[in-house]
Amino acid sequence: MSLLEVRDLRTSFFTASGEVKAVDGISFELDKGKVLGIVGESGSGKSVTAYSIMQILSHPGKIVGGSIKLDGEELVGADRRTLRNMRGSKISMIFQDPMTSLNPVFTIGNQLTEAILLHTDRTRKQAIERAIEMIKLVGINDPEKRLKQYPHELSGGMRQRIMIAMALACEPDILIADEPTTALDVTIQAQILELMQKLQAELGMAIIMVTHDLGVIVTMCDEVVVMYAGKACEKGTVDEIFYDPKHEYTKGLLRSIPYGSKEEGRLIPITGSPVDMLNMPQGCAFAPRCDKAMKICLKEKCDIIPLTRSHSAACWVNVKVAVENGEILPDSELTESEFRSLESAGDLNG
Amino acid sequence: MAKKQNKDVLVEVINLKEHFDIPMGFLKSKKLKAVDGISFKIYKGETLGLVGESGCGKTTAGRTLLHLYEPTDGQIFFNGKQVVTKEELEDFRQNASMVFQDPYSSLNPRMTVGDIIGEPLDVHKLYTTLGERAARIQELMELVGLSSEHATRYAHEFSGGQRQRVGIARALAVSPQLIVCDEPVSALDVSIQAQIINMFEDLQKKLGLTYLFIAHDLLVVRHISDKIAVMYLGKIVEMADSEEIFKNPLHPYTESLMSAVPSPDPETARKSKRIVLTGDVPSPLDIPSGCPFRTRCPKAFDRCSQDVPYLREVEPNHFASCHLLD
Amino acid sequence: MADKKLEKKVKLYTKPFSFHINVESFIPATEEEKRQQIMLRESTSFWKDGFRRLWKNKVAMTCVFILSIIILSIIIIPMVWPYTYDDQLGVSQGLPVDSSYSNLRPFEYGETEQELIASGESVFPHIFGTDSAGRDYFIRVIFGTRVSLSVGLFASLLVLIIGTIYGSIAGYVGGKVDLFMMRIVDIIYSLPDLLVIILLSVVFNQLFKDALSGTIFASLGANMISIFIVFGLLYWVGMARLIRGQILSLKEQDYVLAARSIGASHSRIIRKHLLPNSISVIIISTALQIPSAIFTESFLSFIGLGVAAPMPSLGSLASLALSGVFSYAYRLIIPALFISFIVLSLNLLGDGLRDAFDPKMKA
Amino acid sequence: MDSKLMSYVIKRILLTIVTIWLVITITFFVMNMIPGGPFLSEKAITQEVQDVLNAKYGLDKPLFIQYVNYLKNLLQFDFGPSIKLRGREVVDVILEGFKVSGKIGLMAAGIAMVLGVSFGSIAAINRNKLIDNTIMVSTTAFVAMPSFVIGSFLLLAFCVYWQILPSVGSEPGGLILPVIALALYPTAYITRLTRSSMLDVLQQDYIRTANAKGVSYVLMIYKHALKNALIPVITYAGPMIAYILTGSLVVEKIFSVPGLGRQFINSITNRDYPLIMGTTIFLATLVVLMNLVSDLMYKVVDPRIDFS
Repeated sequence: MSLLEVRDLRTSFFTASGEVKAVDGISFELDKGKVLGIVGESGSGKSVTAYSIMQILSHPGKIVGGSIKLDGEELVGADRRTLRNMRGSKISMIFQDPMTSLNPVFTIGNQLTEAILLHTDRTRKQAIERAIEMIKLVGINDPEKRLKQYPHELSGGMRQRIMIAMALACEPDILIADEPTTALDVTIQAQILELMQKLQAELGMAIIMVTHDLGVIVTMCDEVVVMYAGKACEKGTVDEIFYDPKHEYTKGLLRSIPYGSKEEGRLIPITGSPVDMLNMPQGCAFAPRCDKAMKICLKEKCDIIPLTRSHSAACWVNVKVAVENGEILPDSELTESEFRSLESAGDLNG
Repeated sequence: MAKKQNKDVLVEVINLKEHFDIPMGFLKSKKLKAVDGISFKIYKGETLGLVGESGCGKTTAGRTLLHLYEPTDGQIFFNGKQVVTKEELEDFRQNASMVFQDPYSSLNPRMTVGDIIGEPLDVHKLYTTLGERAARIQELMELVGLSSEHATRYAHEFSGGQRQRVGIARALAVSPQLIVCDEPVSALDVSIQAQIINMFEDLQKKLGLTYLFIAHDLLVVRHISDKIAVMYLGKIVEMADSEEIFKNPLHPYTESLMSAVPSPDPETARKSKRIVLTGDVPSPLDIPSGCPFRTRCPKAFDRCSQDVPYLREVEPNHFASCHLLD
Repeated sequence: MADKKLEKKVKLYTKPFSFHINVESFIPATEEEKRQQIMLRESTSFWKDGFRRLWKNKVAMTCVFILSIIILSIIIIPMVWPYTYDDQLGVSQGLPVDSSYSNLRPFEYGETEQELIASGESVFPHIFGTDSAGRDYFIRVIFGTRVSLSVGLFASLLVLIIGTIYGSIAGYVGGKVDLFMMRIVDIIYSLPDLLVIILLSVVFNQLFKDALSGTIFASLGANMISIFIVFGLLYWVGMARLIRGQILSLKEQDYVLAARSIGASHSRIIRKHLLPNSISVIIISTALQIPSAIFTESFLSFIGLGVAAPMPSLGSLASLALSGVFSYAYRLIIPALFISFIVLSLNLLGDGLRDAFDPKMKA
Repeated sequence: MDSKLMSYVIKRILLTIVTIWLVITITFFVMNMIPGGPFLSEKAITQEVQDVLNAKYGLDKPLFIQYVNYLKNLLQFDFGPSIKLRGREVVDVILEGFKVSGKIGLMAAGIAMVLGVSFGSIAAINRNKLIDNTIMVSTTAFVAMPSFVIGSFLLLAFCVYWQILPSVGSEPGGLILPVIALALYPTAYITRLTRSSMLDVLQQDYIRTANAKGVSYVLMIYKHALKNALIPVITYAGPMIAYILTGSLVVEKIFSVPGLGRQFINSITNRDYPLIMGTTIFLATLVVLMNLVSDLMYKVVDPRIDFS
């Protein structure tokens, strides 16, 4: 059993102009000690997925379906107390903007000890000791002095370190990092990424890394979910996604970024504009921008189809290729038992 | 490509300084040395990439170059001439323009796209009839890949990438020789960035444009620039051809800056060794003595806190300012 | 660089266990078909969008309706009404005062009117009765509303003009000029405005009493003039601060920098960029200024520093009614309700305008 | 306290002193524009008496000297004698009235703060629910009613219609209605202010952080949100005092409370100029000082403030 199992999660925002399906049926698992990356462009629903797991969606957002299981325990529809005990102790979260994510009117010490006091039996004194320990752990000097400082007295990088210290103070099983380095400069980003890697190795928690930066994904993650318009269009290991992408969007994305070598010549961009979430196309959301779009792509959404044990993609092109290779017959029907037998087929494990 | 000797210099900046007075409390003020003595040349039809972290003065340098700020010290030569009189400034404005970072705040929300693109034409009276104006706007919109029927729409109806195209069309309206691009793709989604980068490259070829390309994304800068200057706390610490600077970084800051960028290629990422700088960029209000980088430099030694290093030609066409290179 | 080994292993499973595929569906889609999937939303201008939002706002539209009715009434009714606000019924030259006209309750008539009715003639009713001096109370309320509203309107205009000019100069010029100008504003801002108004009204009242007699301003009264002067002197600071803040933040916008980089003149930047983008803030705050001016006028009239008798304003009507409140409560209730309704409608309309045209702006 | 804060405080105090000086100066010179000057009653008196009085009060001296003398006297809390209330010093009249008015004002301000913050938080937490809508509708109504309207309605309801409370302030229980009348508007205003600032705060990233930490809802509201939300409310404390002072003018008139407000209105009607001057300066100073206090409190409560 996976540490975290997300099944067909659906989250919508009910705005004045209509329902926005920010997350529209996404599934993934996270195992102990692994790092899962969720990558996507602005508005793809990657952050909303993260907030949905924590169930800290802001007003008109609501989980409308699906299941989130932590250690087998269902979180969707769980009561307030269960969720509160989960947040900050089993799953912690850090955010994009360390400037605004700390409460400006309380000291660092106050905010650091808060979660410790809430989730453990430590006394105030012990909590302060733990806070000092955490500040040292995230590589900030002078911990006693920091406890008395206010967030605005620290630099951006230090604030993000404090956020990490706060998130890890209760030794959570999972750390969700929502664009943790986007607001920081590259040299500070490198510091934070290195810190996260070091802490992951030491403490062994699983991480969900939400980001738009493919470089960050490569640096940090074992597995990746690529999101587009609220759906997962591809899932797989980092190597599978980066060396053998099976969704046209992923392929386009990888083609369009500069790798920093002069030989690469012209970039090959994805044409068109990001999808308008209020005016979603009928078929595949990426179809209007896709070079290989087929008639079916415009009419019907493709389900996410497993390709190997760890790799799956939601793209009709794969189906077309399979049909052409005779791996699948048009109008063929598979029974459930046939499907299961296929799934256990040995050639997948090799 | 023609040899260096044959190339014309379009922009030459010598020892440019831009200091701001920041009021601190009662009747006191501090000097913010945003740009503190930088010199560079940009050749016609080439791109100079200006990189550095936030607060290093790259944006200020670009704006001062366009005479949006009065320089505190130093000279700016454009086509070999300095801009002094009002007429010269008027003329300069028709030869140099700017593209901005934020495609949202750089377009006036109360103006139609057509009027935004047409504004430089209005200001410099570059048409005689309204029909001429409309035709030019249409031409510009097609040049940046916008449908001309969008001219009557407002900026908020477009996506970020399209808005940035509008911003570029506006910059092109005066048929400039130089365009200062201030982080023009950093606010855009990854899939849109490539569209805009390609467009900059195409336009450069087509119209013979010269760019000062300001950015913090090293991979983008490397892709688009012929030459790169790295800034740290108001000073250029290293400058060379872009391939040269990436293959053979001389300044410890450039080295760590480049290793800090996470590579989007798993193999490269596994192979590369990161140099992680400690500490934060000092405030530009409190620049360290001697070499400004010494507080974070892994190789700093005694001399760095005493002497200020100067940018000098360490290798042919490769400039750096570091005591280690003496 | 593709991993060929992986490629070979690709085997396709379908999650739905049955699978019907028409090979026809794998024909590439045309560009035209792809384009049809994207719809550009309907083009809207800022004003069209704002007015549509306002139109949808039921509360704001109700306020517009109420205010229109009030404005129409105060224009038309005094023209057609048989009584006037200073007409003392029962008082005529050379005859003893007919006290039966004083303090009539609603729809009561004076003695001579009753005689007329008895003789079969129709007499226009006193809907709200009459006041202690025998004046028709309905027309006094209508006229009082007219006075209160006009004071609110003109005072706000005055505030708008002075505040906008001062604020935009300070904001646009910036630097030391701004610093100096805003110090003055700070000082005026921290003066307790009503106290200063009272003080100035007391003095101006004395000063203008003689100067005004015989001019058209006489009927307005020295107090009214003082109120305007005082508004002009004091109330603009709020507006000036707001406009300055707006101009300062607009000045920092990239599109203003863009205009400067093009070489646009100051006047062009102000005309094309700063004004159009601050106009909604100006309109909204003016709309919210009117009720506060009405507030102040009625307050001054209530403590006896407002309009000069016999001219009524809603505040002075309430003030006069206070002494007879135990017998004629409705005379207090009517103007009080009127003023509350007007101020409430204007406030809600201002809120509606803000929601429609500048959702970011907060009170 | 760091030097930036110090220099801000000094700057702010200097500005306050300048403002108070300005109030005094304006008051003095404006009042002297009245024909005959403010220190003499209008009653016809003989020239000799006039001269004697002028000499006695120093009114025969040039205006500037009179001004300097007036300032000197003010520094010793000497506002001169009243010209209508024979034999009484203006200071005494003011202080006597202020005892009553201050009591009412303080009670009203306290009630407004407590109720306003509570109602505002309740409304914000239950946003768009029935309780929020009820609170918003009623506060909108109260904000739209001038103090004299509120006062009049209270008088009509409690004294005329139900006859359960006295209509005169000097009777026992007579201060209940004036306090309510004074507190209603600031209560409504603070409610709205608290609500909007609370809603604003609830959308901030740090609230999300607190939520992600597993902080309970109650703690999130009362620890993380309220302290931030109260910062703008503090800035209203100064204007509120000003409102309550001016509001007391009409409320004291309506309920015949023997306070400073009624005294002030009487002095206007009686043209008791020294009393008008004294009261204006006294009240204005009070308001300006309150503004100073709320301004400084604002800066101290919010650790983010940059004093440059």
